[in-house]
Amino acid sequence: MLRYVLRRLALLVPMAFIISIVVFVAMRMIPVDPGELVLGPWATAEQRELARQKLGLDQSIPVQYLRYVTTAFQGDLGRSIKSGKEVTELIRATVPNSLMLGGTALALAYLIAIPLGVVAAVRQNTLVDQGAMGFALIGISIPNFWLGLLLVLVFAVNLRWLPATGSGTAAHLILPAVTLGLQYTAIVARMTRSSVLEVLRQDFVRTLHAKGLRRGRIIYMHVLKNAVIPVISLLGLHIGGVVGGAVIVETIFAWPGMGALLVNSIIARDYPIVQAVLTLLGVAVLLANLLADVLYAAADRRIKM
Amino acid sequence: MTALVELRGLTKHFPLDTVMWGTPKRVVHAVDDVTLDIAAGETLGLVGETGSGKSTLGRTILHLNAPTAGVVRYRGEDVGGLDRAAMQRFRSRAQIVFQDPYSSFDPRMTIQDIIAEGMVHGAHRTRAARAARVRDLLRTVGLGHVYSDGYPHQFSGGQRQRIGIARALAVDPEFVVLDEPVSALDVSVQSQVLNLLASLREQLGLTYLFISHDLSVVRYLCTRVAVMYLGRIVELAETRALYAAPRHPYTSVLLAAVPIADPRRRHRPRQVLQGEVPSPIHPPPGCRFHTRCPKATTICREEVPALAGDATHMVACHHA
Amino acid sequence: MTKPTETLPDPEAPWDAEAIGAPFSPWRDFLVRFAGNKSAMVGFAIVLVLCLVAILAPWIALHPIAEQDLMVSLEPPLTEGFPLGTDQFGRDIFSRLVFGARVSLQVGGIVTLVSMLIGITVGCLAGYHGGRLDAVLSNLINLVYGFPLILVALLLVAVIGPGLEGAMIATGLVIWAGFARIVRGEVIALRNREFVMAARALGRGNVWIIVRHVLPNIIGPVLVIASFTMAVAVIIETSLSFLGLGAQPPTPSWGSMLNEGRSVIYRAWWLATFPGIAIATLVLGFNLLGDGLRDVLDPRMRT
Amino acid sequence: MADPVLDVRDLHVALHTRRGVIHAVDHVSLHIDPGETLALVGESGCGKTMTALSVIGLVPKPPGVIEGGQVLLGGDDLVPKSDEEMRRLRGDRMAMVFQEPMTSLDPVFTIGAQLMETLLAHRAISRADAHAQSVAMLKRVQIPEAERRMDNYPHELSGGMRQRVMIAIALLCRPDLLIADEPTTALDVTTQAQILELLRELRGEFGMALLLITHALGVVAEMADRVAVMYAGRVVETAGVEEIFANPRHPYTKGLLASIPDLADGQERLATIPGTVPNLLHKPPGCCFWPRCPIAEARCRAQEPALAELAPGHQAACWKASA
Repeated sequence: MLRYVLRRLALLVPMAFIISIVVFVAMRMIPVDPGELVLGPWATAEQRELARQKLGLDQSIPVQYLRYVTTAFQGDLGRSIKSGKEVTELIRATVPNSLMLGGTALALAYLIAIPLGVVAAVRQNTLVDQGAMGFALIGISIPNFWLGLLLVLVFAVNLRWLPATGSGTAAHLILPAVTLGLQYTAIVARMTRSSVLEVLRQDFVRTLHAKGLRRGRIIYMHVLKNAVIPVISLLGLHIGGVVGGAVIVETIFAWPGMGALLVNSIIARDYPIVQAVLTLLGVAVLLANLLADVLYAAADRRIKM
Repeated sequence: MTALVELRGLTKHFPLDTVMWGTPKRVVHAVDDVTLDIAAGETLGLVGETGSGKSTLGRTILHLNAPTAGVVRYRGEDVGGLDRAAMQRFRSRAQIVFQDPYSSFDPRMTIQDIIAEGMVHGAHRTRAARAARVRDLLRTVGLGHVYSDGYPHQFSGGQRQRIGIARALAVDPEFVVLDEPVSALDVSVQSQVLNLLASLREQLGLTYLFISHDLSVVRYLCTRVAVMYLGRIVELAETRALYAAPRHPYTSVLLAAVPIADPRRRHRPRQVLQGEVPSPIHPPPGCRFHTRCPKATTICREEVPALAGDATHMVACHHA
Repeated sequence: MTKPTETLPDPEAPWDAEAIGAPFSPWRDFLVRFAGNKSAMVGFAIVLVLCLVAILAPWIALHPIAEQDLMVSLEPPLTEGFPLGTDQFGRDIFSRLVFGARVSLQVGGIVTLVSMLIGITVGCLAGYHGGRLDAVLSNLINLVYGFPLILVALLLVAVIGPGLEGAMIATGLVIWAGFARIVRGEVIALRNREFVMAARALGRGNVWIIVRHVLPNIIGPVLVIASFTMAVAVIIETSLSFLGLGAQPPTPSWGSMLNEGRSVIYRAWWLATFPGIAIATLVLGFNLLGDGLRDVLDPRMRT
Repeated sequence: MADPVLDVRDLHVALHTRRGVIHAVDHVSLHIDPGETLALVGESGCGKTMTALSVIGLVPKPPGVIEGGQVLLGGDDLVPKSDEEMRRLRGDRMAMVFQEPMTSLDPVFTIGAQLMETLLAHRAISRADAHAQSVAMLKRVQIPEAERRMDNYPHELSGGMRQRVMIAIALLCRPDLLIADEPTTALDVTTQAQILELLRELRGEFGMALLLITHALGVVAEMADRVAVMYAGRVVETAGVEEIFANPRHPYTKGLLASIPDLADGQERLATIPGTVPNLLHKPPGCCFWPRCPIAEARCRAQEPALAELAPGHQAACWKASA
């Protein structure tokens, strides 16, 4: 088990480098002159050249990349073109907010979705099932940016129960977390239901009945444990998805996280920030996938290392 | 006796892991160093338990799997070295019938298309000629009354197995590998298919390699029998000799384990083999049967016994 | 077939005609079951209607989409001439919605088609060929599959600037992995099926096997994924447009309409409501269609 | 003679499917005496598994409906019992072993947990006692290193070992009746011999009645005291094992016995039964075997024959057997 984790971690390092290279090279392909972005359109050619040198842009891309990586390892990701603030600082300020939002959304999703999916499967084709699956179908069909706007319209504008934007209190967290979490509640509930139904069809369930076990024990011990394993294996995908979804939800609710930082920086063409945030989010996704694989392997003893 | 098919040191290993570089760690030793001849006109039975590699051997003979090592010669020609055209000729001479009457057919093709699939050249260029030929073949296998534009799922297991035989016969083969052709069938239907196979052999002068785990069925149809254990042939003999006086300890226990459909003989003394077939991923060294063999000694654990004996009865055992 | 009546039974003929019954093709079987599946039919109806709307947009729309008239800005729904109201520039929301269907369906359709082709090719290559190529490709598929679409889309938009092209390329770059995964799995299963082995034994080559056996048998799962992919592609396009990084004015994407409506959400609820309903309906349509197809084609296939 | 352990009277089970009603168990009567082994023989789809499932109360509902008849276990009718009453009986007074040892155990629980939960479901004993009894039972079914095996997961065991575990689970509460549904069909011939040997030993030791479901006549000959042959949902012949092999009366039984190749010498041609097992959705009228029967006549196509006593303990349902 430990060896498996170590091997996966070792594989992660080159992949992280690949991501950083892709992002880095992509950023150099932006047709806009960063010198112009820093100094404005009226700067002279000499001034621009100076700025380019200061940013290290006069060197070849591999050299630039090496320099970027070495400074990055010293904790320096460069400075924002627009505000001049250190990128490291900007990111450090947003990471806790993003973690809190994403974590809450996912926790909410799994806590609601798994029981919902199990109940729907156990009472297949009843009103409960149809209601739960109708809800889930709507959940996967409503785009999160519209859901966010609707929630704002209802709970912030009309009912005035919750703040529309910003952060700081638990009340601020509710609307963004629900917006971000609903889609995954729906996905996980559907997954859980089909997984439970599949397990219920397997031969060993008949054995459990033949042994005279109570239905409750069969479903909540045996079937649930079997059914949850494939659902867990998708946790990594969902973390990745939440990382992506947060970009939009944070923008709507002006939640000071990495997603909002990314979108604002793209619009402002503040490429050092875009580069750093995209790379970091990419690595986060890789880590999430790794985490899910490890969880899956741990949960399912049948997977041989 | 002229050999139609000659196998020399035929070996097939399957990697279990797919790797981007390096060699896979776990390899299934499905078939290991098999040397034998199949004479024209004979029916060679190939028996063994799960994991013995008998099906893999059948498929490797037809080069449906490329062998890991060793050669297959058909009428003296190395099948592995055939060019495209020669391979095409080989394909129309050597055919196969599979076990599972459900996965043997493309569910999206009609019986007509399934049976005509192999009619790639020769007299069957037009659709009408193919349809007439399919009708003939269906009659040959005793399905003269069925619709040839039906789909496989509309037929019973026994009917499908007949369709599978018709598909193999469509190219006028001389040699047919029968891979557990009756194992999935009900007893009453099994005997119909066995009789059909026997009469086709007579009418068309076919040579069979008959793969089965059922020793009674093998005895009924085969002239010679090869017993496989974990990828190797342990005994090869004429049917009568093998059943009357098996020489390999594995063959003896295998025969003793077959339940006999005669209640008066139920109290006979019997030798029950302990344990189960080891994994073909890590086959035991030396004689592969030594882990379960009542006669095993030191030499069995160390040296691989060679298949030796006369033309009618060969055995691979240090103590035979 | 007729039942044997007077004579003793024909030894080969089954007693009842159904066992060798009338030809019943898989294609007809599919149509019958599709028509009997509620979710498939509802989804199909929604998608069909919205496709018709998109095709007939110029005849359905009441006003040119870019026609601005500040005299009628922010009119509520059911105003005369503007059934769903107007936006802050006085443009007719209904007409813009009708044309917006074109944007979403075009982007979704192109992305799905292209990624389907890529996905089938990669999936077939990996699954059919096996070995090292499969090891390389399946690692690539898993890496891409696990990656959030929107991040890749944002990276591309950051590079080539806002616009639908970037959105489409970005989505296509990632979304093919969904097809590839399913196709690879199906092809591996098919490759080991005995009918493929039989075709090879009969002397048929790889091209024949792929065209005649593999492709027809993976079309079902591919259709299911295509339907879900359309839903995802529509969401990605509208998301990017919503962020101002997709369709650029005056192209009437539902996403950008929502974005424009956002600033006046306190005064004019309808601006942010109708485009949202449109998006949700279209996405729901494709999801229902996908669910239905899955039930019809393979009840045990997972989402 | 003691009362039978199991007495099935005129049991009728139907499956209501979309394509029609399948009479899977069609007015079946059987009985098994204490310590006796009854083999229920037939080809695929003849209703033998459904008969067993209705005895143990596991007919899938829907689509299954028990339309009539009685299932008496020790004189007590099971058909009207509630789910909870049936649950208490299952695994305790009657137990079942299934065909597929590879998939019949829960893959994510240890062998030990799966043994112990059976005891804990039926007996008020401590976990320590349950553990001890489970280990003892594993030893009894000849699983080496039983103590250590308790912590294994099913995938770590071979098919034969898993079938031993299944048998151990079934016998934990010392049932009066063990139903074994094709217990060796999925196993290799050498493993099959081991499992049959084990069942023979345990049957003597525990004294339970055994309902053995199989399609293999060799297994029947080796294991059974009495035989009931099923065809298309009905019992067509029942007799003592020696009697039925020596003197089969129903043409189906005769055909079945003649069509098996055996290890004996000199079979030139196998006898066959023409045609195939009928689709239960479209059962022929009259005797369901007539389309395949070499001696069928007009009456067979019109009227269904009932089981008739031809000799003491030997019954067959055939118009032409009674003569």
